[in-house]
Amino acid sequence: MSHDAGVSEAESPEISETGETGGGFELRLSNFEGPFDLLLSLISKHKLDVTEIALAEVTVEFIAHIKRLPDDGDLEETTSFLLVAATLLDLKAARLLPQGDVEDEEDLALLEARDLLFARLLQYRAYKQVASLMDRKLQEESRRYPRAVGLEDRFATLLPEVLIGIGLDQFAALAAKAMQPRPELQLNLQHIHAPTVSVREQGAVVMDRLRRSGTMTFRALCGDSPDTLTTVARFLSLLELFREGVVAFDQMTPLGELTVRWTGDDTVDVDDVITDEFDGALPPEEQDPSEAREKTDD
Amino acid sequence: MTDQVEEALPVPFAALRPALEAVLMVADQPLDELTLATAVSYPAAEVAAALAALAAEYDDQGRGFELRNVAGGWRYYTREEFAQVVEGFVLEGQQARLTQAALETLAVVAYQQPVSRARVSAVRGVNVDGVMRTLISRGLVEEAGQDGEHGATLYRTTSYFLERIGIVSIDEL
Amino acid sequence: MTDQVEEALPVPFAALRPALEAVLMVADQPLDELTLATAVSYPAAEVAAALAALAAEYDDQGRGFELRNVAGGWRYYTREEFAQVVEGFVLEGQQARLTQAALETLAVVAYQQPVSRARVSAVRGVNVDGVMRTLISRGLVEEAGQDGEHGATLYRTTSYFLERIGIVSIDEL
Repeated sequence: MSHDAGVSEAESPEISETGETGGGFELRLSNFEGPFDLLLSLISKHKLDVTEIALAEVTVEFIAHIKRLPDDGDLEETTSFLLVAATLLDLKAARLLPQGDVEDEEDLALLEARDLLFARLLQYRAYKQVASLMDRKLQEESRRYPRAVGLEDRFATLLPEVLIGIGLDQFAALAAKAMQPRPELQLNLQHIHAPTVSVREQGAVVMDRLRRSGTMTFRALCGDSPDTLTTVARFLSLLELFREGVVAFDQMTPLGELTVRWTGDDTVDVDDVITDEFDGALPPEEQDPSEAREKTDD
Repeated sequence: MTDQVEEALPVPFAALRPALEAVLMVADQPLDELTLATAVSYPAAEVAAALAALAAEYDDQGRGFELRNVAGGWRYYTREEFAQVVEGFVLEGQQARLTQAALETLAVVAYQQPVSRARVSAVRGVNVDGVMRTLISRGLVEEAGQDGEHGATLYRTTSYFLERIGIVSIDEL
Repeated sequence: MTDQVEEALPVPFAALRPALEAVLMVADQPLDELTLATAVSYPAAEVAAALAALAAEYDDQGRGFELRNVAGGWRYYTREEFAQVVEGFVLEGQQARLTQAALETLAVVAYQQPVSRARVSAVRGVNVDGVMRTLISRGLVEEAGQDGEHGATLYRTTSYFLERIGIVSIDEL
């Protein structure tokens, strides 16, 4: 073996390094079968059990990986990651609050959310174990070959003459019906030329709306979002706003509607709270069209 | 049906096992005990015992083939350790390995059947439409009617799946 | 994987007979000694001796099958004394009329020939291995060489099929 720096000795099968980014460790999100898979992988990477502490430990990492969702991911997939992220954030936020500050009802809802997330994680983990058992059995079985040989001539000649039993027309109709393409899912090709979306710009949109409305659901905030990338950018900007303590999240049911509350004051400027951590060194771009459109909303 | 008392056993008593061997040798699919019992005109229970005895005999004698009950039917298979030697003589190529997504989806369907696509999606946390189509086209999963309440299509695993995984029934998993 | 000192015979010495049994169990046509010797990587003389020993063993044990060398090729046959049972079994399940699945598969082959089994499976949305075997055993479909690209076996309809459906050439379809 060479001592090439690109060769990772301790490469985990589930979490691999790309080695391309100078920063080092990067999860390839496309390797994961959805949010539960990612969450379980992170938890096992830290050699933790599925507990509340484990969830808290991996929350930041989980969210960090959301920004690596592939640009061509579909909205449904993106949403499933975001909803789990929202629940994780709720839990983390609740742990930081002093005991008395939490109202009973919210407290209960949160406990419910936590338990449901646990239940789903454990359920998913169980099926993952079954899947790997099935994989083993399938592999093993594929090494055994069933006997399926033609009949000995003496028996083959005993078979009665075949009766096809339908006319040529019916036969042709049967072929036509069998060869009819079954309905396939529509492929959405719009994502192929996804324009760059700036988290900062989307953050400005989000802030503006929240300032005026006070409280909005995440769904409403993204209702006019033209593509997945914009939805992700808005979600990421919310995370930054949350970090700066100018928004709060409510989610009554796990994976349910996420409500965002503006808790900052009017003096907060977008450039102060949203870093370009997500955007990198983006050239200043022209106004986001959705921002202009937004004026006529409501 | 017929008075089977003494009359017309096509297979003399001592010949039950070899008669089963002969029938199994020409079969191109798994045969259940009832079919075999009909073929050799013996009570199903005796046939079942004879099949188990034959399977054990082949194991004891270290034969290159084994007799296995898979997906509810008995069939000759080559023994696993000779896979490499046998491969060249088998028509169908090696089955492509299933992806992780396909395996997980299959696992959920196997344990929750009959089950809707939405339900499988909820367990896995991702959309399973494409994977489900793959599983159907590979004959591992099939439609199983509609959900009474929502009219959603339900899915179940096929007996081909049992055959592929080498078990008699889903309870074995 | 690991270098096995003596150059990795695919079949260890003790396993020569079972290895031959495994190959013969899945082979669709009689195999000559050279082919078998190549498959198991043993000298032809040793293979010939092993085959003869196996055949004698089956006779001694009164198996329902026998191993016979016919015109230079070795193949498993059912033993003569069970011919009646086997005949009954073969004819039992066989109906003159084709099943709907068989008809549909036949239709796809007829209109897309030459076509691979995988392609027919994809078109029909189900696994067609069993149905294809039925069509072949009924003489309606036959092999037609290999796909140049993937090496998959191709299939076409036979002249017997034309005869049964009452046309002279497939152009009439």
